[in-house]
Amino acid sequence: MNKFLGYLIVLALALAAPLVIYPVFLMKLLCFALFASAFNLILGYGGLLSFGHAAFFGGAAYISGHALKVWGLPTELGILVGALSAGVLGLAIGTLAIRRQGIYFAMITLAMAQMAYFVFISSPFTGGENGLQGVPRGTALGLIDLTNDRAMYYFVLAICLAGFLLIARAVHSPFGQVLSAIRDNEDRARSLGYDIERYKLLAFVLSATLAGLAGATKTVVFQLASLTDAHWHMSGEVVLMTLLGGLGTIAGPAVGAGIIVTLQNYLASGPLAAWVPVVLGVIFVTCVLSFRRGVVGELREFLRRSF
Amino acid sequence: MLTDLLGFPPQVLFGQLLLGLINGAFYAVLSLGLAVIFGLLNIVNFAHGALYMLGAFATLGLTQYLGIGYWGALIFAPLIVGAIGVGLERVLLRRLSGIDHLYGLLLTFGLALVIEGTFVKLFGASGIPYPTPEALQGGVNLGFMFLPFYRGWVVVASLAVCVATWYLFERTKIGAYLRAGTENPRLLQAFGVNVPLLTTLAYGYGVALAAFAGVLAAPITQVNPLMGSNLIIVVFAVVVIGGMGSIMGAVVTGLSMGIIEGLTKVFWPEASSTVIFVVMAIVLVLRPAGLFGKPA
Amino acid sequence: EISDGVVKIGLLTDMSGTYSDVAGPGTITAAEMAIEEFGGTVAGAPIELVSADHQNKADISANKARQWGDTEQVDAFAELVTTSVAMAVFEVAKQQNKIALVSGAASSPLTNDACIPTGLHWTYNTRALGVGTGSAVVAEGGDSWFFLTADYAFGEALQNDVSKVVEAAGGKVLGSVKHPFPASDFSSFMLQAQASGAKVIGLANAGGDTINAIKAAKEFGIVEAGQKIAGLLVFLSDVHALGLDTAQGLQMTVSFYWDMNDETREWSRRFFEKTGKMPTGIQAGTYSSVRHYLKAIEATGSDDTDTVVAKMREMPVEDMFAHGGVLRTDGRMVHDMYLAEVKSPADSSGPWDYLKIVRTIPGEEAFGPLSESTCPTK
Amino acid sequence: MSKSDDFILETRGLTKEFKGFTAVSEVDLRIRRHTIHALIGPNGAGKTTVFNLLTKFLIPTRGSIAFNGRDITNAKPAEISRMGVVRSFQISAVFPHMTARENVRVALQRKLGTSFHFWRSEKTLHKLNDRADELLGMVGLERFCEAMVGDLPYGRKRALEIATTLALEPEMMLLDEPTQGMGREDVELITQLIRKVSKNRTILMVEHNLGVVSTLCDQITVLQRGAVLTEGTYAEVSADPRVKEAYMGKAA
Amino acid sequence: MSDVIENHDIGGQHVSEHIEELRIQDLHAFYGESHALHGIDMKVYQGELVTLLGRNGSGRTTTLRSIMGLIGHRTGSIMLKGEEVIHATPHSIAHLGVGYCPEERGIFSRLSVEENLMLPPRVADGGMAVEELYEMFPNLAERRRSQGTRLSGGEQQMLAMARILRTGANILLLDEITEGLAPVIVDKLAEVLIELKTRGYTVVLVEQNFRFAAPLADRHFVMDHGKIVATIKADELESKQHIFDQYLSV
Ligand SMILES: Nc1ncnc2c1ncn2[C@@H]1O[C@H](COP(=O)(O)OP(=O)(O)OP(=O)(O)O)[C@@H](O)[C@H]1O
Ligand SMILES: Nc1ncnc2c1ncn2[C@@H]1O[C@H](COP(=O)(O)OP(=O)(O)OP(=O)(O)O)[C@@H](O)[C@H]1O
Ligand SMILES: [Mg+2]
Ligand SMILES: [Mg+2]
Repeated sequence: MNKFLGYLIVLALALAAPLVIYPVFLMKLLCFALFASAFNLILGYGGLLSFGHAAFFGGAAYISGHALKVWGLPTELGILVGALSAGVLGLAIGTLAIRRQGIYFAMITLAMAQMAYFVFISSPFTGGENGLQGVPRGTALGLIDLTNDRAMYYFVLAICLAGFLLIARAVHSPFGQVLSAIRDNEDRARSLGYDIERYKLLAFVLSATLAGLAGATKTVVFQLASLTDAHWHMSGEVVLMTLLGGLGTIAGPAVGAGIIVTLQNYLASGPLAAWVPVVLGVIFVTCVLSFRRGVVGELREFLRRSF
Repeated sequence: MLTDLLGFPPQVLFGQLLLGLINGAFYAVLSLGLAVIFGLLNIVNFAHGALYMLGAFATLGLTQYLGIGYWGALIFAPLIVGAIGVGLERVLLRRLSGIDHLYGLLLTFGLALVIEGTFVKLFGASGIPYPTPEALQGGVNLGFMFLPFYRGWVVVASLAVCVATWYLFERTKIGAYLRAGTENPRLLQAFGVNVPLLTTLAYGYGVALAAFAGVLAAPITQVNPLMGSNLIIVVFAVVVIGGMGSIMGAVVTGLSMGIIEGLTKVFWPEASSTVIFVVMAIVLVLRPAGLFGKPA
Repeated sequence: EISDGVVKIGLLTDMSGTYSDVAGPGTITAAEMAIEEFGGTVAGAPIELVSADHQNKADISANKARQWGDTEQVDAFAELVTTSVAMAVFEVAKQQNKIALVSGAASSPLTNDACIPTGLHWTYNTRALGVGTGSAVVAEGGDSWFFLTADYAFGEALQNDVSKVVEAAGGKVLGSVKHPFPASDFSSFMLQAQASGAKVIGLANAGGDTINAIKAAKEFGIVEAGQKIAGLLVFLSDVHALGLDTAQGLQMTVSFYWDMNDETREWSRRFFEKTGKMPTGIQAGTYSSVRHYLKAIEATGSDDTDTVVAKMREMPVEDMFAHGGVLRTDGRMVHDMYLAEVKSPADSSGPWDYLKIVRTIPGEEAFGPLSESTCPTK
Repeated sequence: MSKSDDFILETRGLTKEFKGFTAVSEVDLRIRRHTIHALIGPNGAGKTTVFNLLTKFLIPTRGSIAFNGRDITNAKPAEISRMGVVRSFQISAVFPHMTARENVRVALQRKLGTSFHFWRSEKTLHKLNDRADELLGMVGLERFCEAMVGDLPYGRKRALEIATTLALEPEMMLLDEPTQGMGREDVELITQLIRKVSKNRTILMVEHNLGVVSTLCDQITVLQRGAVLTEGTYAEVSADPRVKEAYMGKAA
Repeated sequence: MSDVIENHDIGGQHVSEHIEELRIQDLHAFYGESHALHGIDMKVYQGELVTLLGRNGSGRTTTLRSIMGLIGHRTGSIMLKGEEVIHATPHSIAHLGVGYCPEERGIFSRLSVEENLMLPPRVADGGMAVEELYEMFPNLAERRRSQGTRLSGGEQQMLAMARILRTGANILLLDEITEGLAPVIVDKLAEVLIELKTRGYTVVLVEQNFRFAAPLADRHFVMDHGKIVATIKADELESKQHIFDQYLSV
């Protein structure tokens, strides 16, 4: 009951937020929150550290950007195409990577993502270093004009909420149960008759698709897809967001994304502008040393202990 | 005619192979350091590139402020940076022992941001020149290419360091401790081995190797705060191809990746920064533990 | 008539990356110096400067610019080093109808296919660089070229523009090699350039890449062996980093050099006092663009975009950076460029005394006539 | 089909070589339906290796394996598990970050056929709770249904492992040293449990505890250096001087 | 239990056995927040073989790990050969002459069998020679070049035991060493332990296999819920059978 109330409050805040805070910033935050949550699905619940998620985020950004700008697809369809193609890319990369574990899995995904990056940097349709600019926002359902930031915000909010709900459901589903069993003890899960590669692959593809959804949505918001989205730093950043917020918690990655995006945004124009990397570095070091469970994880632990 | 066949004179090919070997020597020393650190601390040392950069800056500082030239720096810079490494290990990394290596990666990632960011702020991003030591200026014409003496020296010095390290780790008792310590440090300690000290020294050694590469690089590239930030991920791939923690793997792969990269620069230059990852993906699919890694 | 009662300029630059020396914090100082000249107010309203680090990323720039425009009443965006950033901000400026004063980015497409009515390209462009260095080198007999090109839009634009100039002057382009950006080791590319047998090796790159390429050329005895290196985009700070020993003899096209006349010396001395460095062309160009923008506001008493842009076009650009500069309808600010050569250590009197101006390239020659521009809104 | 040759599992010439070392050589194993069959032998005789071959964790160098007359030599681990052959591990195998009930439920869940359904609620699994608790009760873990398994003592984990295995209702169970590391009382518990679950099932076990072997097993195969030394009932085998010398020592 | 222990009480033959090799007082140990040992008191004399008996989870392994310094959080006092080691590091404890054979065997997979055997540094004189050990465990000799974890379960157990016999340690902490071993090997191990006793080694044995432990031990400490609940001398086995029944059966 309490939980339900909590969700209601969060929802109300989300609905009211653009009245107070700059909507484009909020949309960016939402997109990264979705990206980090999608990533958490594979790291936090699947136990697999992917170091190549930028390929899905960036890939979907480019493809939906192209679909909207060149093919002139309606906005919803463009986003969908982007997300699905990220899923397909996830299937391809996942099939190769999923048989490996730990640091090797991380490295294969990184390698594949680097190759994808190479494709992006050298294909003409991405605009290379300049990025794919001027992607039209279009309309939602052919009715609502999305060039209005408020309208765009609610559109993004709806997409991201759907994404979060799907993730939350997947974690607490029959599939989620098997997934956590696999993370705990692969050999045992296999001996119980589970074809663990297929479960991991499904998780990976889901995660890739949702990461793609985030990337595609971001393209529409900023009307731009760039190499930043596909660069390995982005893969690193999403790991950091997830860890900072709290690995394997539902709300954690979103909170982590919120913190990082906010920091980047506000530090860039303050007196600390030139120190952004240093400040982020210091935050990560302290985070790893002193609150490893992440913000949400530590909070939960604190509540657990004090009540 | 070979030229017609290849589309360029064969001298270019030889030249590129030699250059590849020289670059490979850097990869070898850097990945060796990473491999040592991963081997014992189970930490993917993302700060390696930053420490390599510190090695180059130490060289510069030694020369500018203490009047210690290149040859002195070859000894002192690794010692200084190694000492910094020891400090980092004692104060920060130590506290991560026994937890998922993900956190080590993160911590060192953060450290790299801090170190590089600070140096950019202090010294700017375009770098500071460092002269080639007098004794090694000039070069020799090999017929197919002009080989600067300094580059030749880089290969010799790197190989010597690699062989010494390999011997230390694979043929001495310390090596056995290191390998055992990778797996179960607590138990090794219960047998009477001072594992914390071993860990600290191993990290210091790995860092010193990075700094050594930094000294070697200083006269070639600029002494630049960002010189390590893009290298790290390639070196990282080299270690994985060789097999995480394998000393031999790091050295052999380092050299061969240099050569492969050199060849790619002839045939498809734009792909030269990607080719290592292609090799890595292929290797990992065929040999999951890397070329020299032992499967778990 | 000043909207929101304040004139606000948003300066986006690379504060910590590859371009932080050629642009970076120095451009903020330069803009501040322009504002100081007005005593901090224009047309009765205070002038405010906000700045941010765009980290050379198009998305960060677009995001920041959009936010400034939407929520902080910024009237003009300034500096915008690197092409992708300039293009991304153009997109925002077009939508919000704001002015974009580009002094950092170099690609000539900014006033051609990618132009916008309110995007003003100030300092230089790849064509001007090509005309200066390219034609000068060909004139000296360097008639066969091989390019080392950074593998991104700017490198390509630079190579294209220079190739045109070289070919027009009767030279030949023998080939090119695209190198990844950024690259740390150029020895292998140098070897390919050497094998091509071209008389001139053109460096179609910038910043750290150019520095490293020049170093590699020296190391491998390329110049001794008879080939010439042409740095196509070299900044004063690059020369400073390379040292005269390595850089001497290098020809380069610059939009500005501190030691040209009393005016430039006076301004640069003040700049040096604040930053400890002599200004680059980008930094001087930022000063000039901001100053001209403010002058137009002063003249019209309005900060309305269209009014101001019209006024800026109408008035010639007169300051220590440019004399009689003309702002064309495609956004190009046409002014003289200079062909310079790096002094030998013996000729230099000390730090920052690096260049000798060889030739003044008239604006029209450097930037070409308006008729050549492919800007659709010109 | 006559009762006597109703063999559920048969191997022919089963051989496994590791880089020049033959761990299992030419083993012909025939396990009769609805019996408890033990595999014993000195350390390093190849028992675990045979197990791994039967459960497909290793690929045989030579030889064939048939289950219910079907050739399963090249089947995958998950496949044979679905056919009804389930193993336990020598070192306890549980899902430490799940509760005991969830551990068992993971095994029960497979039959629902919804394990790939990521859009369905976990609550659809609650209908399996009764059966899970019943199974936990059978192994004496009724008090630990809600406990996180990682915190359970060793013996309890072994018991849980058996409960999980039973949940699959396997036709055949392969148990590798099920009583290893257990106190006397736990050994007793597990022995009774195995007897209880052996009804309508076939069990193949590796065990060093001769007390357990003698009370439980109908048939015993003794391995030595990878090959079958002898076969028979406990009485027959323990009377064999070669077995005494190689394996049992004073215990027999 | 009285503090004065007569010679016959401790089953040894020499007066030197009055020397306290190990004295534990009020030892508490914690895994994170969970309290595993609740105040252990015990003494072991030189040349003595004692066992720790108890149900699964009663804290026997934890006791050995605490002595070895492997439990992060512990309080109380542990004296080894007259030295306080409650705050000492594991490696300095080992150098007092302590050998530890862990429950999970701890064979290093990246080392060969022989390297595993040679790994622990010598901590005192008088360790067994490698040849002697190979004779004792012929399986190991045969597989000496194999990777450590390629050994069968029982072989790994043999290796874990053999490796500490080489180091010269004369206080042995042995955790379930007969686990997974064929009865013949178990017999052999019993002989080894008897031999070690005659050489004056001090042994603390954690064992499930009571049949194995009973004839070897001088005293038995019965543990339950992280405490020592009874101490039984070898000659009291029958008279105190009820204690075993109470704490070791269901
Ligand atoms: N992967 C492997 N590579 C090389 N040798 C192996 C491998 N696995 C097992 N062996 C060897 O094969 C032999 C048989 O091992 P196995 O584990 O089957 O023995 P076991 O009968 O189960 O013994 P225990 O009772 O000690 O568990 C042993 O000598 C072992 O060292
Ligand atoms: N690593 C650990 N983390 C948390 N609790 C632990 C850990 N190891 C043991 N425990 C707990 O400490 C208590 C004592 O365990 P210990 O391993 O010492 O028992 P034991 O008598 O050796 O039993 P066993 O026969 O299972 O080895 C048990 O309740 C156990 O669950
Ligand atoms: Mg076995
Ligand atoms: Mg125990």
